[in-house]
Amino acid sequence: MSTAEALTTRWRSVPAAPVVAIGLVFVLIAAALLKSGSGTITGQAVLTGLVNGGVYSLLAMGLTLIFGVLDIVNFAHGAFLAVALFVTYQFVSTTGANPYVALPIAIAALFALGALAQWALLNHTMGRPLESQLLLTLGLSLLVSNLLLLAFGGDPLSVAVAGDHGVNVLGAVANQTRLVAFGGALVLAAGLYLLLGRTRLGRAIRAVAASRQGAGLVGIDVRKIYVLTFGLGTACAGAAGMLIAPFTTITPTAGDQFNILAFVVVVMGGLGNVAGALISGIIVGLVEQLGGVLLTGQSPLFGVFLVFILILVARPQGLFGARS
Amino acid sequence: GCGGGSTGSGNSGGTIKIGTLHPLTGPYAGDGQQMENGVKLAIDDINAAGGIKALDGRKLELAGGDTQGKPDVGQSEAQRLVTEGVTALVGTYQSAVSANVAPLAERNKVPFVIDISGDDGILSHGYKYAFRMQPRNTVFGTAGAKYLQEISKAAGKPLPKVAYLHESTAFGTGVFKAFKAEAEKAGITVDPEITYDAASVSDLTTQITQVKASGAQALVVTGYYKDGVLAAKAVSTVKPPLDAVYGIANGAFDQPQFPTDAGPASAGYFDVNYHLNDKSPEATKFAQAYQAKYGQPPRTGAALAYDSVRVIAAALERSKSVDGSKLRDAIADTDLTPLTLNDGPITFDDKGENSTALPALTQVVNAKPTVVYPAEFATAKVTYPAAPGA
Amino acid sequence: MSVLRVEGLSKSFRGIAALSDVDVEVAEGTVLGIIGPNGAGKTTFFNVVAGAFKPDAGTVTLDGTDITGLPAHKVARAGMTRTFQLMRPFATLSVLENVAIAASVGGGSQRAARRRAEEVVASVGMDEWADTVAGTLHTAALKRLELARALATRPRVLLLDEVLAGLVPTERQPVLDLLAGLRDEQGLTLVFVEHIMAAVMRLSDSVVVFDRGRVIARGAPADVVEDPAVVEAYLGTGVGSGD
Amino acid sequence: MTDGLRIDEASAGYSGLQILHGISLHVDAGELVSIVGANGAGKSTTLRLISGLLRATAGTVTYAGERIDGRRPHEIVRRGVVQVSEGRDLFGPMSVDENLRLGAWTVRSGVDALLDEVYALFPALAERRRQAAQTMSGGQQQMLAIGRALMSRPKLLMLDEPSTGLSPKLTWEVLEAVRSIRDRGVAVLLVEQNAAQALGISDRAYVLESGTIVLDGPGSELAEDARVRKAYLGL
Amino acid sequence: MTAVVAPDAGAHEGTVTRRHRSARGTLGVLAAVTAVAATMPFVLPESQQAVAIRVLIFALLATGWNLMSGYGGMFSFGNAAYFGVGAYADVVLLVGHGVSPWIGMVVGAALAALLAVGTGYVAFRYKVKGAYFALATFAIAEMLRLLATDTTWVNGTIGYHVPLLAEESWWMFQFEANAPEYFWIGLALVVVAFLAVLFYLRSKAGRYTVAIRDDEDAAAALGIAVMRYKLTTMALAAAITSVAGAFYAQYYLFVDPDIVLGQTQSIQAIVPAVVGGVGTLWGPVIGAVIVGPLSTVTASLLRTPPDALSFLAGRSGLDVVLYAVLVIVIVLVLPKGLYGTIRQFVLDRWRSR
Ligand SMILES: Nc1ncnc2c1ncn2[C@@H]1O[C@H](COP(=O)(O)OP(=O)(O)OP(=O)(O)O)[C@@H](O)[C@H]1O
Ligand SMILES: Nc1ncnc2c1ncn2[C@@H]1O[C@H](COP(=O)(O)OP(=O)(O)OP(=O)(O)O)[C@@H](O)[C@H]1O
Ligand SMILES: [Mg+2]
Ligand SMILES: [Mg+2]
Repeated sequence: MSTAEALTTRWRSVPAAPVVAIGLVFVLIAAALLKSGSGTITGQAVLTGLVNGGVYSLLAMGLTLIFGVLDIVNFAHGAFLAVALFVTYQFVSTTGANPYVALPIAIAALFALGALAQWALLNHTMGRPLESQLLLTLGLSLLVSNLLLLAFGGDPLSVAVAGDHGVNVLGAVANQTRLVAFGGALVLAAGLYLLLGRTRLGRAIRAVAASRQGAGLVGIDVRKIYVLTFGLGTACAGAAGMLIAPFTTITPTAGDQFNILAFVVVVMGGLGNVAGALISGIIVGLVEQLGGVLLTGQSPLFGVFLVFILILVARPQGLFGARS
Repeated sequence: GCGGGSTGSGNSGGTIKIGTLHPLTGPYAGDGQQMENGVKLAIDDINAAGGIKALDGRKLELAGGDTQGKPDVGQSEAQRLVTEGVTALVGTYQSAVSANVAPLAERNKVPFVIDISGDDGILSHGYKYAFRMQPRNTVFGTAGAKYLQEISKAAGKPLPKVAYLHESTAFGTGVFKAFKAEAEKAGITVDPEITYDAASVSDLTTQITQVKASGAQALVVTGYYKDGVLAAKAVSTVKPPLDAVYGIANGAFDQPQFPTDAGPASAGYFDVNYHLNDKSPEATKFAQAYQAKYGQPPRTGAALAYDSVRVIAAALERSKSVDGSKLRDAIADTDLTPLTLNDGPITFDDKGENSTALPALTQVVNAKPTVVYPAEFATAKVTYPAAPGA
Repeated sequence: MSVLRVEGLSKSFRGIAALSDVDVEVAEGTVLGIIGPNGAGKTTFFNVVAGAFKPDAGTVTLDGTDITGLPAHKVARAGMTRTFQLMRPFATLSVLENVAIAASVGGGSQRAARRRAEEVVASVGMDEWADTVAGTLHTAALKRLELARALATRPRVLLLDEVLAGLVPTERQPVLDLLAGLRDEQGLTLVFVEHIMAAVMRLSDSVVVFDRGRVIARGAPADVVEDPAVVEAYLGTGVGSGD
Repeated sequence: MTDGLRIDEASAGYSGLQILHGISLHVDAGELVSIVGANGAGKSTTLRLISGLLRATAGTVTYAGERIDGRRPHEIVRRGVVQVSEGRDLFGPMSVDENLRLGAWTVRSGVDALLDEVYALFPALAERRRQAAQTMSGGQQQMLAIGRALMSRPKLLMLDEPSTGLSPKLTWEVLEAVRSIRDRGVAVLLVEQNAAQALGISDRAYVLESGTIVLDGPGSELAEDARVRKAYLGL
Repeated sequence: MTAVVAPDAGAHEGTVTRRHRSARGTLGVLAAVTAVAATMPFVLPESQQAVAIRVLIFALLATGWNLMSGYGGMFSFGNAAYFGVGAYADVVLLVGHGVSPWIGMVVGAALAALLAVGTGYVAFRYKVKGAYFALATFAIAEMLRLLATDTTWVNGTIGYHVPLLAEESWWMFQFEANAPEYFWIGLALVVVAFLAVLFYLRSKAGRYTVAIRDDEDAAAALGIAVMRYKLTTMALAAAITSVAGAFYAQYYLFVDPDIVLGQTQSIQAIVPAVVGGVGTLWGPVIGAVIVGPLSTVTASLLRTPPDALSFLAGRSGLDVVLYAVLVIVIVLVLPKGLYGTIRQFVLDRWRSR
């Protein structure tokens, strides 16, 4: 008994969870192949899943900084995403330029917005329990999306990229704009990974996450780091918003749909873990698409939540969570 | 706490309040505001024409309520309006909200004219005070199958098989079931049936690939605006060999901005929906007035809301009373030509359904959804087959 | 006869052994002192014996019953209660409430538990803090609270993890007297981990020395402190004892 | 006088509860000063007041002639006043090396040399550069906390009970280290429950009683004072 | 060497003490508040009755959430699951089998408790905690919603209409629209829930619950069966929440998956508790009284704005903006919720005299 138990403990401590998760994806692929009897459909589901998953990770990336590092349950993330959509829309409709030109603008604008929100509001609730910040960001989310409603009205808007066509990838197709967004997710993940791991700011952010008081005692301006981190996290929503604008219907509540999914991705990947967010975003995308093929008549989200709970049971700290 | 809340202040002179319940905030705010505008326009027009003549020219007054798209908010707003003495209610856009308001109207004996809400179930409980202007979901499904069979046959390319893609709630499922029953009668196989969750969907490429793999000649789509656009984009990416993409009660394919949002590939898209009767001078006048006042073209929802107020006003003329039960009886006898497509003047059956409401078939022609069928209402010819993107 | 018997106990974290093959026995009504360098595995020993962690190997026998791997609350109910090195009060509750909760665990009415709590609080000299919210106490009071809570469960064996750490010398004395009283008057069996050698020398009937998860010496206190291995690993050649 | 730390008539406390009642003390450059007192006397509160973790409700704290009360912790650290707190406040998941480098947050040059100095002072840390701080034993964590504080080249180092939970051997080593730190010209404000040992190495000391300073004087003199011996040394 | 004051060891000053409030005092206040509240149907204008009912539903929801998350430390973001189970049990039994809603309420409470125990057991068994637990509860609620959506024997997305009766009936829990009975029943349910929480907290199980919240390991080390009491607490909280669901169904007469199992209910369980004060008995009730009318107040304020603000009239979205601003201000100004902050303030005053 003792050896068996020792074995399981050791097995659980090896990064086996990602392996299991990837195994699960393969099982799903096999099942989808059997169910649909079509390689084309399954191939398309995998590609779409990957690409959509990229979008989810894109959104989760900023959230994992804010939620995972600052411990703020930011319900306004989706609303910030909508702001980025409208910034892009406004830019394109006034200049007529290619939407991708708006990328730096969206990033800068959202960084400013996030930093402002942290500085003016959230910094005053530092150290308060989870739920009061949750309520604050909930209020912020309502505020932002209804200000957008006042400014732009409730009608759906869109931003088109000229000549956006399907690209053939091994028999499956995906739109260029979606592939660009997927690429953006990879770049952003790499960027954040390097930022957190290699830069002075990154070290300060991790230090603040590990011990706020300790960070103050080595001379880090904790509030400034909060403002910068929240700004950065929101800037990620800015990048995400611009990148998904070409294939999204733009409304003041467009971001809400992604909010919860982004939280699921963050928790699944382990709080504050950028790489975890990337991988679990992709897992969520794949489960959603393959689940759609497998469970006809059931919402694919059911499968996503089921997988989420299974992962939590197997690894209560998320797939890549390091905290004990 | 007694029934008949409207009898109190109503009869004794002053304005007659019309309560509206629309989603003015939240995800459906765009449509909700259009419908609210439709109500305002109707009230203005009626007041300008001298108010309710049978009641000494008393004027109508709007008492607005915002449902925020939430059923419980809708109901408590309705409760508030009723106790503030509204004579009738108009609303609500979403079926779940209407389903919440209908029993309240019933218990308070306040007539409730549903401008938009398609779910069959709302009026299946024997309510006496609820009436519906738009064709209900099963009517859409049935008409949709009929039209599709007729136009494909007329074009000499009868359909053996169609694929059906619909959102998974009661709306999509209801329309689908009615369509399938009718289509199978006409010898059309409906396969595969593919569903999606409209609230969370962000891409329909896989689903359209399933359609392509199935070899169906046409694709029928029932859903909301956002997912309708997603479907169109997926069709243009996957390029399934289809004779037609055919919406039924689709929230997107008949909308003026749909061709812009979906791009040139949207050309030729069909939709079976309620629609302004473009051949009626009244409807044209309405559209111009709306455009002049609100700076954008009206959607059919605005017209249905406009007509709802007209129905109430006309009933007031006949009932000569704001008493709920008398007004209700008068509404039940409505005989009024609507601005939307119809098979005759508005006629409410014993369930309160407008039995003459007629779905139109529109097609995107020159980047504009245009009525193409039935022929007597058409302003353009049906193009069939209409391979998407062609 | 020994009331607590631990045999062949091993526990590792991520493949690194924190305890390897540890045997310990404590006779009823005696005090066993456990000493050893920082990181030697003393707290881990308590954690495993008291059910916070499951051992990889080995057995724990309390009063003849095998309690190996029982969850913490069952160990406590079997008659062995532990305190924590880093104090863990129920921070939002008052001292009396903290103790009353412990006193009510074995059963009986809440009224009775409260009465017992008052007695215990008095017996550890905390009357004046009875209504103080535990989260605002200072170190000395917290240490006493840990002790009071453990005592309130009426244990037969008490596991104490550094109850004297952080106390000024004058505060240590009364606590030591209290502990000696528990043994001498109530016949309690105590196992305590402590770095303050004066206390270990004074209170222990026997001493076990841990180093890197193993027992490197055991015996009477006076003999153990003479052991060169203990001096080398633990006491050092400097001033040594705490005061 | 003006180049050291000075507290004048300062009061402070927690949420409506006053702990310090108008205390005054000073630590001059290069001095090793101890604060002794019973548990709960307010020793940690005093250090928290200086390091900016707590605000004064009355009185002033000055350092190098400049008011520092009301400033936030990082601003005080930047002036060279650094605290090793009772709870240590290490960056748990980060490695020893990272913890130490973060200690040098305010120092932009010569970090590697500083690091070598700290590793030389605490060889046990040098053996565990890559280990996560939270997996280290109590004593090693204490060394790390002190080492991290030294990385900022403090002018005034405040230590809150550095020997708590340490083995006798380590206690001795740590107090030795404190003395050598002072010998390198760093002023030290030490709070220690082993009052006898603390007074033994201190230049001067204060006795804190219920939030009030009741005695002060050279360490060796206080160690001989009958009242101190009885009340704090347990002799 | 200067001796300022002679050392005087042993004097302890400045400790935070906790007053023991007697249950009798709380009961007295409760009785008074209930008596005043019971007159509401006569005092409030009829148009505000629906708002008063909303306050009661919020109070029930928040009381349940507060027990579990505030006192129990198990942060739930999925109380819609229990709310929905209560609502569904009620309507399925009533519409499908003609069972009295009162019985449905009890059955619903039992089912919700069972659900809580089942999911709680798995979560705690596998040490799912904190944010992870919160999102797990959310996922469970969402899965239930999606299940209900796709399950035909609970009518899928169509949901249930509670059939209207020809006449009022206590047994079938139906009265005329806006009848005061609805308010009184709701009020009675809130009072019962309040008392249930009050007496639970004073019981052994309740004390253990708070201890476990403060420190789970320490509680276990004292012999407290942590799992059992966490589950008991969850079960009671779930039962209270499910009663809110059943009441909702009977008042609004319509139930569908989005309405009763949707995210909104989970959020509505949290907001009043936070606004009023988490982990306090009165907080959720006070919070409900504030939050319940808030959106109506802002909406009517803008419907008939004061002259200075008339340019704002009729712009949709503005009422929600105002509501959002108020929520933000409340959170910023009242760190511990209204009740919690006031209590803290009074205690501080009292302490520093
Ligand atoms: N949860 C854990 N995960 C990983 N390693 C652990 C864990 N708990 C303890 N250890 C390791 O086990 C060893 C023994 O630790 P333990 O806390 O038992 O030491 P100790 O003898 O009580 O030391 P101290 O006197 O400093 O309290 C240490 O090296 C420690 O890093
Ligand atoms: N967060 C807090 N809230 C309320 N009171 C506190 C808080 N922290 C400390 N106290 C109280 O303040 C007083 C002084 O505490 P402080 O930590 O300064 O004492 P100390 O002299 O360092 O003693 P020790 O370190 O031995 O506990 C004590 O009575 C303590 O109970
Ligand atoms: Mg230890
Ligand atoms: Mg201290």
